[in-house]
Amino acid sequence: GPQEAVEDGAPDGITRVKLALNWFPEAQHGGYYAAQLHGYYLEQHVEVEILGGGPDAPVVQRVATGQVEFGLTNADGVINARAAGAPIVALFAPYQINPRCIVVHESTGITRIEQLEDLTLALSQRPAFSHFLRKRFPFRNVTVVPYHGSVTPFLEDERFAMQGYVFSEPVVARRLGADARALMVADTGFNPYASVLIATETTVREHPALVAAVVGASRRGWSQYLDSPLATNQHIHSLNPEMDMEILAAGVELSRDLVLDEVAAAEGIGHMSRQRWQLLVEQMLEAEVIEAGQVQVEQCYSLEFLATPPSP
Amino acid sequence: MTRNRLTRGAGIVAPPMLFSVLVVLAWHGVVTLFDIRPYLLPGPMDVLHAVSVHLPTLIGAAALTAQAALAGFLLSFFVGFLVAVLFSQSRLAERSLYPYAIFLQTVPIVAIAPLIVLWIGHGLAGVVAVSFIISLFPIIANTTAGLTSVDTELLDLFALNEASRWQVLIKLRVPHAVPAMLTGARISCGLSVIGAIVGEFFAGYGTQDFGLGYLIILTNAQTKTPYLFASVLFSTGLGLIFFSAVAALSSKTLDRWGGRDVN
Amino acid sequence: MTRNRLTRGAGIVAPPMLFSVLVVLAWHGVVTLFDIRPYLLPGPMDVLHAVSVHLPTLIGAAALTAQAALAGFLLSFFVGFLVAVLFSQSRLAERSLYPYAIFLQTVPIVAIAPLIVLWIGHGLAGVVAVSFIISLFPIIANTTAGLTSVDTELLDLFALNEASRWQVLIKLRVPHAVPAMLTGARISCGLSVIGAIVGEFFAGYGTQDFGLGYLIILTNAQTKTPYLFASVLFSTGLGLIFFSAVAALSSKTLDRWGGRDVN
Amino acid sequence: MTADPTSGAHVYATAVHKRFADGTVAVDNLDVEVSPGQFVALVGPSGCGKSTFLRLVAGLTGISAGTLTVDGMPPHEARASQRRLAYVLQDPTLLRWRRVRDNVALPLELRHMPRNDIQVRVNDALELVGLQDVGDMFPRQLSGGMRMRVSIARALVAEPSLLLLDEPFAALDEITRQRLNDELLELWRQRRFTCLFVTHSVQEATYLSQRVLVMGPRPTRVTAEHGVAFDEPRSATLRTDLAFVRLVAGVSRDLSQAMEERPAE
Amino acid sequence: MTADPTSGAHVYATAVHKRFADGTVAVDNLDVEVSPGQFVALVGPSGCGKSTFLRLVAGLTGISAGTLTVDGMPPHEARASQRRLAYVLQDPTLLRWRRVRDNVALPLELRHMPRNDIQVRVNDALELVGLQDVGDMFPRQLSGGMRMRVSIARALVAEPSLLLLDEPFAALDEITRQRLNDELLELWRQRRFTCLFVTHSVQEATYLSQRVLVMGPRPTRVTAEHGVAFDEPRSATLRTDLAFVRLVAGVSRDLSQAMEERPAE
Ligand SMILES: Nc1ncnc2c1ncn2[C@@H]1O[C@H](COP(=O)(O)OP(=O)(O)OP(=O)(O)O)[C@@H](O)[C@H]1O
Ligand SMILES: Nc1ncnc2c1ncn2[C@@H]1O[C@H](COP(=O)(O)OP(=O)(O)OP(=O)(O)O)[C@@H](O)[C@H]1O
Ligand SMILES: [Mg+2]
Ligand SMILES: [Mg+2]
Repeated sequence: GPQEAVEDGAPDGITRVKLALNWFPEAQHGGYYAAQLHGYYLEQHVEVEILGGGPDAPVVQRVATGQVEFGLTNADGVINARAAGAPIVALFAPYQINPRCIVVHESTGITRIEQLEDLTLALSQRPAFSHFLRKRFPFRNVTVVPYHGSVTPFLEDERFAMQGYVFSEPVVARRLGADARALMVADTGFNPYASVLIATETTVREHPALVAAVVGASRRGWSQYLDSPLATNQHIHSLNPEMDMEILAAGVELSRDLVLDEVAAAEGIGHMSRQRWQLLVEQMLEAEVIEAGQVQVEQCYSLEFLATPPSP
Repeated sequence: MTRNRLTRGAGIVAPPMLFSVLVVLAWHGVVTLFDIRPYLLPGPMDVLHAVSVHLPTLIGAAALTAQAALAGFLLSFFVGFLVAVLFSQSRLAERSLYPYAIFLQTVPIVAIAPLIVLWIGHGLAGVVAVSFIISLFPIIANTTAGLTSVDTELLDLFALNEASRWQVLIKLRVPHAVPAMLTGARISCGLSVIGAIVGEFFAGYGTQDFGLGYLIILTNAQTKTPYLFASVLFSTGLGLIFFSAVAALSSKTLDRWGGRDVN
Repeated sequence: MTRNRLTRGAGIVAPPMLFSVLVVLAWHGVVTLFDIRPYLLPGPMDVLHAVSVHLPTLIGAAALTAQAALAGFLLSFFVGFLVAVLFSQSRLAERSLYPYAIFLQTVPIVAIAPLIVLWIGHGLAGVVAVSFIISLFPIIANTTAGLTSVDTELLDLFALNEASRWQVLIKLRVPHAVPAMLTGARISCGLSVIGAIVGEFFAGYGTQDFGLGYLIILTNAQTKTPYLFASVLFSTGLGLIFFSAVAALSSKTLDRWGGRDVN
Repeated sequence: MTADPTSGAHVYATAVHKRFADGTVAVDNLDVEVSPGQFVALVGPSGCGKSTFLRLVAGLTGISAGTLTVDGMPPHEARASQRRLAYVLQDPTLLRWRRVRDNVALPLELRHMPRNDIQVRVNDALELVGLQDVGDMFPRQLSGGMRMRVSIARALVAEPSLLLLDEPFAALDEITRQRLNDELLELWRQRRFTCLFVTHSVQEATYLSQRVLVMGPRPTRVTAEHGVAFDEPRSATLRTDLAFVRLVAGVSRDLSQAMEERPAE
Repeated sequence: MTADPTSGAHVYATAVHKRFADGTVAVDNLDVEVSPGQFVALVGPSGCGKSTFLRLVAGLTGISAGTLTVDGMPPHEARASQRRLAYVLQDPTLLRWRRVRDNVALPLELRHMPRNDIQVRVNDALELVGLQDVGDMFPRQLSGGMRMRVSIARALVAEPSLLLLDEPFAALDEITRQRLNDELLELWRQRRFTCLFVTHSVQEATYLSQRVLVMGPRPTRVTAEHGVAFDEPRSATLRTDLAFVRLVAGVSRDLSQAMEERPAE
């Protein structure tokens, strides 16, 4: 209950924690901002300071070293961290469907990732999905080049494809007049949870009430955000003025489908399952991103705090 | 006198200005002629427009970046100077430590970002640290070269007077190295700006504040290319201001070192 | 004689080696003592292990990066030299063009990556271009300083002999600038390595080949920190090799410029 | 006045005034005329402005007022015409990265003379100054006097029509100095270049020149002048000639008087 | 031998040999002893090794064989003891970023003398060499002779017990030179430092010193020696003294002989 959250004993009875984002504030962080903006964290006697990230923000390391109590990363990030020996635990996974996509020109006629051929594909070597795709699919006559955040080369070349987030790159490209089509990576079967809330094993073990409070409030926040995002989007826009309201609105629209799939409808937002973690670990083994024996599936996540559905 | 100085000032400023105008015209011409898309290479008018629309944002961001870059530059100047002094005093220290200086020069910031954040923290301090790391080496290399290239005759003079190592350093090597140090500073001041921007890529400043690094990443991600170029223009502007400051300081100082008969 | 040279060689190499051993021990000590996690700062044994496991990959990547860095360095050396010559010949050119040199120095590569890729293409050429852009400025700054700091007495001597501008350049300014150019090269050779790595972040080499930049991004994203540090170690190794080559060339060349009585 | 490239240059100065950027006036109201092929020696107190005058004649620095021409042209134009100028600066001014031989070769190299010709001439010049054995050394391996001799050799290879020498032999022992005096006179006799020779040795000035100009303290001008009309060719015996000794004494007296006029710094 | 800091240093050299890195042997089998407080002049052909010998005595470079001591110690140790050394190098060797005044002050500054004392001494030294008016100028604003005088002033402020002078007055006019000769003698009479004086003027060597050493061509050694025993204090009239003129002639003869022994380069 809320009383337990006071355990850290700040004089005003409020526990102050930090949450490190994996990117500059945007729609994929909306639920957390909504929880903050609408006072859901404070209701639990927790004050959450949300720290913006950037391209090279070392979120996992900051959480692992205790600089921040909570952070956001994707499920494959959690597995990478565990493989490296960092005691990171996933607590809450709003995005059931990973927003990753491959953007192609509609004129190519390509509708599935398996069909990618005879083109240039900008793919970052960072995320695990790129390794999975390259292992899994033949990609005949595809030149893989690094991806560096801009859709410019895509606009210039009909035979250019690139990775993206479904609510970012395709939207930007379309706005600039391109016939962008997003092919969901999740459709290939590689579907890590995204924008996952993480903490260390120590935090989970020693401050379960705090964790429960944060997870619960975040869950409420996501639910609220998907229902009426306007206030939160305005807040995000004020923090990240270069993220305009239009893109944020589009982001919420798309996020609804990615967050509220059937499982979430049944089990509540942010639900995780052993099967999906197990599958992901196997896929990452297949992609040779991790090695056998490095990761115990059960240690990657905790369902403990998702047991009770959030109060409405 | 004042009049004269003014006209001379104009004589110095005018031709580069004129050249800039030509460059801008050529740029405009190329963009128009080849019908280059603004998202690829915006024309000068597009960039100007972006500047005018986002002026307060750009100025605020540039101010913050400038602050970090200046701190990084000053830090690298002082630390680099001290390291160079150490190198000039001991070939052993030089041989032993140069590899670590090269390590700092060749390490991709992304690789040591977690360590910087861990030890120095997010926000201004982290950004300054990156700016420092990136702008350190030229100061070390140039100052060391300056400190160790003293004429043997002058060293003899000091030896004759039984000058201590310290005196040789303070009264001979350092003054002799001043021109070389200033050349190092010319290189480092620009690097400190790019260093601050790179630092902002991962360290940021906190919730509300942001510098040019943020603008560059965000405008790039959204392919707001005119705005991106406006941000880059501001970063170059910072570099120019820093450079001009160092150059002005140089020409003032160097009068003493190699002033010439103006006839 | 040979014997003597050998022992002297040992005397030069041994102390820095010893110091490195100390550094490695201290590193090991710190990591062990404070129980620093390998994903944050791997200990030397972790890194060594990563090196041994991934040695062929690391060597292949380093070879590719070295190739790009070398090309970038040579290009920046020649272009920087030409630009510096232009600057030394005309204050007007210097004043008009320096801002553009500073632009190249302060522009974040991410901002111009699309242009580089468009004009130069992906693959080696693009990587070389980035390495070139990043390592250009120190050559310009140092060479210009060297070319313009000639003693007035020597300039008088050439004027007396009615030397042409070209002769003053070739027979006076350039030889006089050699030491300064070498200092610039010392700075640039390290920058060319980091430039190639950054270039690989943006341009890559194609589907199958990869350099250290790729390894660094990959291992960083996957929190394979020991492997990341192994890659960084190789990048520093490249920097050291380049630096040593330039230094060896320097000491050979500079004999002629300021050789000293070895007594 | 048209220039005859085979004979010496004509130097003409009236009311020449030189003021440096810092306000120091080095030369004031100086009048000197040197006919083509004349050998003129300049003596005067340290710091009076002798070097400055040579620099003006060489066109290395400009006059602040007055008229100064070489062959009827402003000095820098005369230098640029086909008439050749050589100048032994007060300091050796050698290129430290060039061997002695290549330092001496410099003026010829700058004139694009063929390599083989250069080599012959350089060897002759080095022999003239007694340095044939050190052609392959670097300047830093030489003594002060040897460096100065390299500088002299470099001036002589140029075969100038106007030769300016600023205390060229001050760093040499008396015997070498004497020998070089005679070599210089011999060269002058053969080639009849115009020669302006600054020295602190009144004896040397008298021995070498056709006219000795005595210059006063800064701001300098010519305070006395002595014609020197001994038989040519001169030789060492002249030094013990009574007329010579008297003339030297006369010049010395004028020099001391010049120095007393206003105290030199 | 223990050193008395109030009197001059004792210089002792036997079988001294100096070979440079490039193989040049500058000094070979040189024997010289200079008693404390003695004034010894060295003359010899250009490039013979005079400067090299002074550098050895100053401990600026090491001997290759033989024995060389100053007050019984190796030269660099003697320099480091409380005995003071001053050395007027053949070139002025001034710091170009320091004004004349601050260049002269350097040895005293290095000795941590209080500012006010420095100022007084520097002014005196500048006056001695006739440069009181240019104290605030930079070296590049001076003439060659003036620069050399700054260097002399810098040596004299140091109040040395061993003074080495390498052609200090070569760049000066005869009158200034004479005056500085007398000032130097006067200082020496007052302070009785040991003095090694290299010059190309045999007259100057004889006028100033108690002994004149004639050195042979490279590799150099002492080929002749003349005691100079005129009454003290000496003055300008000595120069016309018959005994003096004879002695000068004798030294000159020895010098020419020395040069003929082996041809100087
Ligand atoms: N660049 C300069 N700036 C200011 N003053 C100068 C400059 N060059 C020379 N002077 C001054 O001009 C005067 C004459 O100098 P100059 O070199 O012509 O003397 P000099 O007659 O050659 O003396 P010396 O016999 O000592 O060589 C000196 O007082 C000197 O201080
Ligand atoms: N660093 C050096 N390396 C090689 N040889 C040198 C070096 N310094 C001097 N020498 C040689 O040693 C010889 C003596 O030089 P030193 O300077 O002692 O002559 P000096 O008697 O002072 O002549 P001068 O009267 O011309 O000044 C010369 O032949 C010179 O070439
Ligand atoms: Mg002069
Ligand atoms: Mg000498």
